[in-house]
Formats: sequence, C-alpha cells, structure tokens
Amino acid sequence: MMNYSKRKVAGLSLYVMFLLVPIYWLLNMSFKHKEEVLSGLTLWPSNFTFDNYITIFTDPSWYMGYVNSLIYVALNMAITLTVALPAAYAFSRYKFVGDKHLFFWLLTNRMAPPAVFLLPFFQLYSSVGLFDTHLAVALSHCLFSVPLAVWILEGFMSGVPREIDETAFIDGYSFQRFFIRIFLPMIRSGIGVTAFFSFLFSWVELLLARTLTATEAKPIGAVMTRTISAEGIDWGLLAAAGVLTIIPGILVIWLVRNHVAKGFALGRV
Amino acid sequence: MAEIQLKSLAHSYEKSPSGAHDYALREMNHIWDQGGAYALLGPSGCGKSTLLNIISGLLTPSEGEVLFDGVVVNHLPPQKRNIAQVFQFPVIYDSMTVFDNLAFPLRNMKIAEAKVTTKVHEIAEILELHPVLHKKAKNLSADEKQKVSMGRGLVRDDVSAILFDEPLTVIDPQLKWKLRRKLKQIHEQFSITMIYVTHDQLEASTFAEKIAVMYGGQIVQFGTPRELFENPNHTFVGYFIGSPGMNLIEVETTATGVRFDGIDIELSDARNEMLGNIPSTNIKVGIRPEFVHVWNKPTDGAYECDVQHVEDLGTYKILTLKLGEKIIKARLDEDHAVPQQKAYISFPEQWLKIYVDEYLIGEDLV
Amino acid sequence: MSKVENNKAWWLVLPVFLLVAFSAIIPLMTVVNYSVQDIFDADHAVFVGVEWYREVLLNERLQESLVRQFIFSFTVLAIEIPLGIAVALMMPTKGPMASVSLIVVAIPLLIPGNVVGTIWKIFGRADVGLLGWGLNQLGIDYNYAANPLDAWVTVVIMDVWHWTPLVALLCYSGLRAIPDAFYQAAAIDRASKWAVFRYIQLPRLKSVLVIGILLRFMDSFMIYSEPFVLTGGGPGSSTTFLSQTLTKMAIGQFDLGPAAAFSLIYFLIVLLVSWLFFTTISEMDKDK
Amino acid sequence: MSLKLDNIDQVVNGQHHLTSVNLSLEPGSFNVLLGRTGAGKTSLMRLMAGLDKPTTGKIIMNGADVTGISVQKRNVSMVYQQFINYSNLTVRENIASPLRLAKTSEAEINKRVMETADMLRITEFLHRYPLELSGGQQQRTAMARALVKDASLILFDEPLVNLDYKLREELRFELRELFKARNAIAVYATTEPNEALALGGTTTLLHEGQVIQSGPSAAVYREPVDVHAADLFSEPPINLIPGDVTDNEVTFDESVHFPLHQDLKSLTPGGYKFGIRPSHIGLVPSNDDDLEMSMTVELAEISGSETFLHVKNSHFNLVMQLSGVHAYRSDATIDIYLPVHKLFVFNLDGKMIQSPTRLIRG
Repeated sequence: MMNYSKRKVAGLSLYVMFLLVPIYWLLNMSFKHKEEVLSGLTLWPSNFTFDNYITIFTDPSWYMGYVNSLIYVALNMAITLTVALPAAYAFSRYKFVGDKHLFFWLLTNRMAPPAVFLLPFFQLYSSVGLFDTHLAVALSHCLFSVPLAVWILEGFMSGVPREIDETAFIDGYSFQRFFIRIFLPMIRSGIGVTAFFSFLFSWVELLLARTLTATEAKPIGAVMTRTISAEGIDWGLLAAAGVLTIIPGILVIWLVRNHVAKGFALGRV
Repeated sequence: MAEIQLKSLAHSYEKSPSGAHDYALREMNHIWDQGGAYALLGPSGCGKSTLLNIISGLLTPSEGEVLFDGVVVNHLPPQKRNIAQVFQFPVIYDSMTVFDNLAFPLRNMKIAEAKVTTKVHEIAEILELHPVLHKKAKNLSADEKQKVSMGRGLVRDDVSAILFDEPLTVIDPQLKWKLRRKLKQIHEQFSITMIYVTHDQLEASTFAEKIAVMYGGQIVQFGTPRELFENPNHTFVGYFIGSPGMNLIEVETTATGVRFDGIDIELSDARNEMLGNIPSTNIKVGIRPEFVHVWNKPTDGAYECDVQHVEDLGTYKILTLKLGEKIIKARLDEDHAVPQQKAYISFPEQWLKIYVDEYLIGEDLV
Repeated sequence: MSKVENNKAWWLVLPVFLLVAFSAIIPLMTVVNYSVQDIFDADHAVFVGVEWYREVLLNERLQESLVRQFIFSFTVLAIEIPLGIAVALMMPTKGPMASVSLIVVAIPLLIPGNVVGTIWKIFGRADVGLLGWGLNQLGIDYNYAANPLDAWVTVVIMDVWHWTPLVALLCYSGLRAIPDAFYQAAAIDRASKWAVFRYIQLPRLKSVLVIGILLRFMDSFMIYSEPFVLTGGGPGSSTTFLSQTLTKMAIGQFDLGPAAAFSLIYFLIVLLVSWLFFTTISEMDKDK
Repeated sequence: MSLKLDNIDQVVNGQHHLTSVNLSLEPGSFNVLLGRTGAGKTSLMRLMAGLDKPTTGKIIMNGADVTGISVQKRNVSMVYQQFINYSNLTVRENIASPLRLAKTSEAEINKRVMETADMLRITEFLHRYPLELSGGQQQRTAMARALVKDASLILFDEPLVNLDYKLREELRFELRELFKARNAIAVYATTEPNEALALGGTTTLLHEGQVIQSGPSAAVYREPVDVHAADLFSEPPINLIPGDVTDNEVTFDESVHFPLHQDLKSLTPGGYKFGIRPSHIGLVPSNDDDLEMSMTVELAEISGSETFLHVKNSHFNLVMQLSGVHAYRSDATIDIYLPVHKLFVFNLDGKMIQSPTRLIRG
C-alpha cells in the first residue's frame, strides 16, 4: 500500500490531468490547419501553424470581441469595487435603519437567474439608450457582482478592529485619506478576491452580454458563433478563439495568487 | 505513570547549526519525577515551547534523547506517548457535545461504551462539568472549554503526564484563581506528572512544586518557588522572579570584598578567598529589594544614598535609591517610616549573592 | 466591540442601493406587470390576473424542464462538493507546489461558459476529440449529439470540470485556517484519519461549504451556455434546462406574459430552496 | 491645558453606560481610571477623545466647550489594549504618521521620530513592519505614535494587559518617567489596583458608570468611601465580614466575639460590615488583642515574592497576603491572627464609617 502522502500526490495528479487534458486538446487543435483537423485525430499538430491566431488578430470583427468583453468586465470590476467598498464599510462598522433588511435583500439579488432579467433589461437599457454599449453589460452584471462583493468585503472589514479607524482619526486622518491610505491596504486580500469574483462572473457570463449587445459591444462569446458556417465548423479557429479567452483568466489568477489562500476563506473562517 | 528524563538534549531548527546561537535549546540534562507538579517558566522566546513540543512528541529533537520511564521515545509520535496536552487557546471538537468530547479519546481506543459513560461521568464530576455535559462544546465559556480539553486527558487511564501550554491565557481574571485551584486539586487527586508552561511567575509558583526557569534555551535553575526567591541560581532568575526583581550590580574584587563606583562592600574571608581564585572579571552582586535594610539616619555600616522616588503600593512601598551611579530598589513595609531625600542602606551578607559569569557561587561559604 | 448606531451610514450604502434598485427593482416591476397582463401592443393591454401563472404551471414542457433542472443541480452538487473537499485535502499546503497547484486548479473557473462548452464539444467528438475517439476505440458507443444519456453525462462532467475548483479553493482556504493545535490535540487523542476529517476538518469547513453549496446551487440552477453550445439543449430536449426554456419563450417566441410569470416562479424557487437550506443549517448549530 | 467633564450622562440603547460624571483633570496630571470590566472606563475615555458624544453634559477643554468637536480637531492621542498599528506602514511611518498629517517639516519629523523611538527603545525596528515584532515592541510602537505629536490629552486604555508581567513592570516604570517632563494630561484606565498605585498621580474609581471616589491614589486607597471603593482598590480584594456591635462586644457572623476596644467605642450598637486588608492578617500575632482563628487552606497562590493564601472556616472565607514564599497543601489547617485595630467599618448600606487611619471622633 502507498503511504498517505503518496496517495495524495497521485490523487491530485489525476485530478489535474482531468482539468488540463481538455485544455491541452483545445490548444493542440488551435495550432492545426483546417485540413489536418479534418484528416483525423493527431495527439499533437504535425504541421504546426499560427494561422488561426493570425486570422483572429488581423480581423477587427474577431479581436474587437475580446476588446469588448475586456472593456465591460473591467468596467464591471471598477463599478463593483467603487460602490461595494463604502457600502461594505457601512455594514461592517455601523448600525442604521434597515441595515439587516438591506443586506439580505442585496443577497437575494445574487440568487436571481440572469434569464429572468433578460427581457426587462433589454427594454430598460433600450429605453435609456444604453443598448449595445459596454456600460449596459457592465451594469447588468453589477446586479450579480455587487451583492457578492459587498458580502465578501464586509467579512474582511469586520476582521479589522474598529480601533484602527479610531486611531487614524485621532492621528488626524480624514475619513477619505484613512480609507485609501490605511484601510484599503489592510484588506487587500479581500479586494483581490472580490476583484477575482467580479471578473469571474462577468467574464464567464454570456446570456445577458449577448442579449444586450448587437454590434458595437458584442462580446467574444457571441463572435465565436461565426466559426459555424454553411461548410460546418472551423474547429481550428474556434479552438484558437477559445484559447485566447483563457489567457486573461490566467493573468488574473496570477495577480491574486498570493491572496487566494487567505482570501477564499472570505474573511469568515 | 512516567518519569520524564532529558539526556544531553539539544535542538536546533537549522540543518547544520554553526554555533550556540543557532540552538533553540542548548544541551541539557534533566529529570522530572513521576507524579510531580512542575512548571517551565520563562519569557517569550526562551525555548520553553520548543521543549514542550519535544516532550509531547510534536517535534523530534536534533540531538540527545527524551526518555519516558527509561525508554527512549525520541521518534514516537504524540499518540504513542501516553501524554495529554492542554493548549493556550481552547482546543475542543466544536460539533460535539461536552460528553462526546470527553468520550472521544476513549472511543478512539475502542473502549466499551458502558465504561466510557462511567469514566466520562466520573471526570465531569471532578471538573464540575455536569451541568453542561449535554451542551454543544462550542457554546461553552473559555474556562469551561479549557476544563473540557483537560478532561480529555484525564479520562484516559493510560495518561501518565499532562502538559499545559499557558492554559489560562484566555480565562477571565476573576475566574483564574478558581481554575488554578482546580488544577491543584486534580494534581493532588491523580498521580499524574504535570508540566505547566508559562511566562507568569504567579501561575508557575502557585501550581508547581518545582519550577524550571528557562532563559536563552537553557534551564538556568530548577527549584522550589522559595529557592527561586531566596537563592536565585542565575542573575536572570533574580531579575525575572519577584516584583521588582533583584538588584544586580557589576563589581570588581578588592582585598576585603568588592567595589563599585568607589563604594566598598566587605565580604567574609571565605568569600574573599574564593573570589581571589576566580579568573573571570564578570562579577556581580545581587540582593533582593525585600532584603535591603533601610534607615532614616546615618547608621554604622550603612551607605548613604539619594531617594529618587517612592512608590506607595499600599501594603508596601518601593524606594528607588541612587547609590554611586547605580539604581537600587528597596522594599519597605507599610508601617516603616519613609526616608526623605537621603536614605541609609545596608546589605545583610546572608542575602547578598555573588554571581560569576551570571551564575551564583559560594553559597556554602555564607 | 459593538457597532455604532449611525444613520449617516446610509450615505455610504446609497450608491449600492441605487445601482441595485435600478437594475433589480425596475426590471422586476416590469416582470410583475407583464405577468398579470396580456399585451397586444404598446398601448393595448388587458389585465388577466393569475392566468399566465396557471398556464405556466400546467405546461408540461416547463414541468419537465423543472424536474430536469432539479436532477441536474442535485447531481452536480453531489459530485462537486465531495470532489472539491477531496481535492482541497490533497492540495499541498507548503512549498512552491502549493501556489502552482492553486493556479492550475483555478484555471477552469475563469473560462467563459460558452468556451467550456466548446472545449467539451471538441473533446467529446468521435472524429476530432480525444475523449470521443478514445471511448469509441474502447468499444463504447459514445455520441453526445445523438444519445440523450451521453449528452446528459457530458453536461454533468462539463459542469464538474468547470466548477469543482470553486468548491476546492473555498475548502482549501478553510483548511488552511485551522490552527495546528487542533491536529496536535487530535493526534494526542489518537483520532483516526477519518475522525480528524469528521470532527475537526469538516466542522471547520462548514461556513465555506455553506457558501460553496449556495453558490453552486444558484449557479447550476441558472446554467445556460454550456448545454446550449454543446447540443443546443438536445438531443430532443434532454439537456434543455430552465434558463434556456425561459430564453426561448421570452426572446424566441416573445410570449411576454407567460415568460414573466415563469420568471417569477423561477426566481422564487431559487429563493425558497436557498432559504430552506440556510435555515436548516442554522438550526443544526443550536443546542436542543 | 485642563479638561473638565460636566455632568456627563451616556445612554446607549436604553442602557446607562455613564451616570452624572463630573471630573476635572489638571494640566500635567497623571490620572488613573480604576474599575472593573464594564464599569464605564472605555466609555469615558471615548468621550474625552471625542470618539463619542455624551447623551447629556458638557466636555470643557481649557475653558472651551468641545462637546461636539470631532476627534481630528482635538489634539488627543490614544493607546488601546490591543496592539493597534497600521500594518501596511513601517514602524517609522507609523510613528511619523500623526506628524505628516500635521504637515510637520521632514527634518522635524525625522528628529521627533528618532527621539520618541529612542525613548521607547525601538530604534532598531524602525524599518520593520509592526506585525513582524513581538507584542511588547508592537505596543511600544503604538505608544510612540501617541507620544510623538505633543497631544494635550493622552489616553491609555489598559495598554499593558496583553503583555508579560516583567514587560508590564518595565513599561509602567518608563511611562511614569516619560510623563514627568510633560505638560499633557494623561488618563490611564486599568482594572488593577497595583497598577494604579504604581503609576501614582490621582485615581478615579468607577463603578457601574458612576464615579464613586477621586483623589490622590494613596489617599483613595487608604480612605475608601464605601465598600465598592474598598473592594475595587484592593488586590486581592478586601475581606468583608458581617458583624454586630453591642454595648461591649463585637460579634463576627455570630461566631467570633471580641470586646469593643477603644477604636470602635464610638460605634452605636447595630449591624455593620467590617473590612480587613489581606496584608493585615498574619500568621503570627502582631498585637496582644489579635483575634486568633483556625482556618483551612484552600489555595496558596505564590507570586514569586509573596503568597496569597485563600483560607476558610465554616463561617467565612478570607484571603491573606503574606510576604515571602509560603507553600501550603490545600486542606492544611492553620491559625491566623486578625488585628482588630486595623478594621475598616462600613454601615449596612456600605458607606465607610471609619478606617484604621481615620477614627471617628466620638
């Protein structure tokens, strides 16, 4: 029998393979010519090519999909953090009329299926002239990212003793200066994880993003359907497009890697 | 039942320690008798936690041996050592009731449920945990939680030593003395070796029959609370025990005794002779503030000094005096008249200790 | 220390309140409005009471899709939660491998749903996908596009692939937060590996698991892109879940009234299940 | 500068945290607030700092009403029980931060930071971050930040509780020295009578949100106004024994009798509470008329240089404070001697009638 830690390593390796093999396959596919894809199965590209990537990077209707997605995701993260930080501070530090109800109500919004809001959002944003803008998608995603952000940040902020705030005020800090110079750095794990979650849910969501846009702010997810044409699917191109959507995610994980272990406990363990 | 022995034990966290400063524990030999109540006392960073972890088996010493009843246990994990440990912060199984917490070690040993029940009730009785026996452990107060973690050690018949790691840290000040009394009672009732680690002299001296004072990775004295007070074996013990600690003055030897800042202190011939044979120049004399004699007016054999400060602590007063360039503290009883500006002090020779290279010498000569 | 009473704090939560009110209350009111009216055009609408609700509740296609949704959500939870815990237990806590394994495990989380669909669509095909090809080589007749069971299994595996990392990361942080003293005490009490898991690790993971289960329940209940990209909800309607049914109804057929009634019922189900789950968990903590 | 609290009431959620507090603090004075946990010490300090507003009453600084003035404008500093530092700033920046906010010149900041760090002996840690330091060093950092800016009011809320006792002893001593040269008002909250005595200055006793006594520490200690004051300002707590006085005899708890001696002659017959300090009870008689009692030892607590003996008999529990180290087994039987000339006498409402140092004139 293997010892305990060897079994762990073996188990984890199996799981990592389960995670990575499909991604490898996508990568493999993305470096193949159309002909090679159709001619049968090969474990690695026999005729390595960047053509699929070149197609994407030279065609604005392709690469603008990425740009659009990144813009609304960034907007969403910015709006989410801007509004959620002060709100979470209020919830963690003060009692006020209706605080508990408000907090609970915020969380229930996170439970709403995006499909429910599809039509009303479409009408709402059309009526205020925001249809097919990045802002519309970002705002609609806020409905899901803000409640979670407030909740996560509140947990982290409650972990910082209130005496820190008071000491700062006694030292002469104004509220704004204290908040930015002292408080935010102290909860940076929380901010990292909140940003991570905002990115995650906005980046992976397609239903609302597709419905609220037409051409100007069309997300990459919607652009990818272009690979399906009368002659069938261009697998190589589709795979390359897919690979490119994974890269921003890996960058985000890289940025928050030091906060993940602490941050994912969400300040509540 | 265990006698715990340390044989040439030393520990370094470095892979290849290059000198004394790389050791968390310096080489030591020590014996704790079976059934005794002991304390390991020292400031943070003195190595007492390292030593505790080595005894409990959480850490394997890099050099030397730990013996339980003469058997080397260096490589035995905690579960094979028949010990129990109470940690600084209460460690309880949150999701279980108090009863299940106490029963847990017994059930792990596959003991019959009927026996488990009797045993748990017996221990709960002693620890006064009966009223909360069926409550969830997470809902208890800190002192109850500590009792539960102690109880998990006491239920086992095979436990021969209980180790306490600053167990009263999180207990309300008003409840501390009750728990101290409980600990003492338990020690008197069970014949279990108990080792209590703390930085607090009150806790150590109240609990233990003998205290090992640790400093810089070494046990600098092992003695009863009274010995630590009256005969500190090392300057650190003098400083650390007592409030305020011992007055320690660097001196040089003369023909008739010792001298500092132009002030001569005469010593017995025997002591002078002894000092004459010592090559070291690191010589200190020490006297506890309690033993300094204080007069209001010039007295034979007393040194004149300036009164710098009088601290009135109600039941006694602490005088801060300046003798030569040195600060001397003296303790006066409540009824003792307080000298103004000038005080006259003397050092009774029986209470004047001599330290060479920080260690006490020549006690037999007084 | 207790919180200070201060109603000025409302100024701090006001932006959130306005933003969420704008994105939630106004649309929800529209939905409620639609759900009780029959709308012909912009100026003509008739109040129809609970008519749409009755129609939706009696609609067999929706009922089937609801049952399918529940089976799906419970299946993925039943796999993802234990698997996530297991992965968290296996992940190294120290050394350079700790952060490498963290990053690798997190990767699937950040891949858009439709790309996940794409990955598995390619991976599972018999002609160009390693999985489909491999299974067929082994003599298993696997074809997600034609066989409902295969499609169903693929969607489940896809969701497990995509979201188990979330549970694993939550649990990993939870495990890291357990002080060493607990493990030491357990060793002294001679607890078995299983007892350590059952009485130390699991109870301490409770709060993160509650979050994990809630998030996974809500999000699996809203699944849309993955099955849509894989088979478009087919074959037949074997992988058509609530979101897709609703989308089809609202945007595809423009049945505003029934779609609105359906939306509200949908929302209420999520709320109700989450609330039930949460109350049960909180009850468990109390002394009898 | 002087500070005056004028008839302060603080009510939070219907609970009285402070009731009619009147207090006047002199410039350059060191004031100890002594009281149990929950007595209102922290509430009072928060009002002085300007962190909270009193429900009614006025806070007057230098003759000016500052009741509603925000904390930023008050020139106060505060040190808490927890080690509160800005964990994202180095020790140097922590200490410099109040000066930077006051727009002090860089040269002046450097000078003052060095001076203060020197005083608190943390110069070698200036480039480190607070969380890398030991508890004592963290608290020194917090103190340095409070002391660096020349505040006119410095508040210490049990700053030493979380430290080792030797460190506590040292810091207490340093603190007293630091304030000798200052003209600021220092307010120091503690639950420990010995700390109040060691710090000197004046002591204000707080009990359930009310000031029960205030004055020079040693005087308050010797002349407690009532049972609460005596109990608060005694560690271990003062022993209280119910007793009856007749024309010629005192009876303790219906069990011990002794003749009414000269000091107690002026007491009118009736019920009283008698107090005796733990340090006054002895193992050997100090006077011919000492009461001899046979007691059972419950626990001997030893603090290195003294022993607290908890003893009891079937009628009452007593605590004795003995100097030196005395080991006793629990359940040992010993004879103790209670000097009847050192009794405090309280009436049944708890008011002090006489103390050993201040006899009532009959």
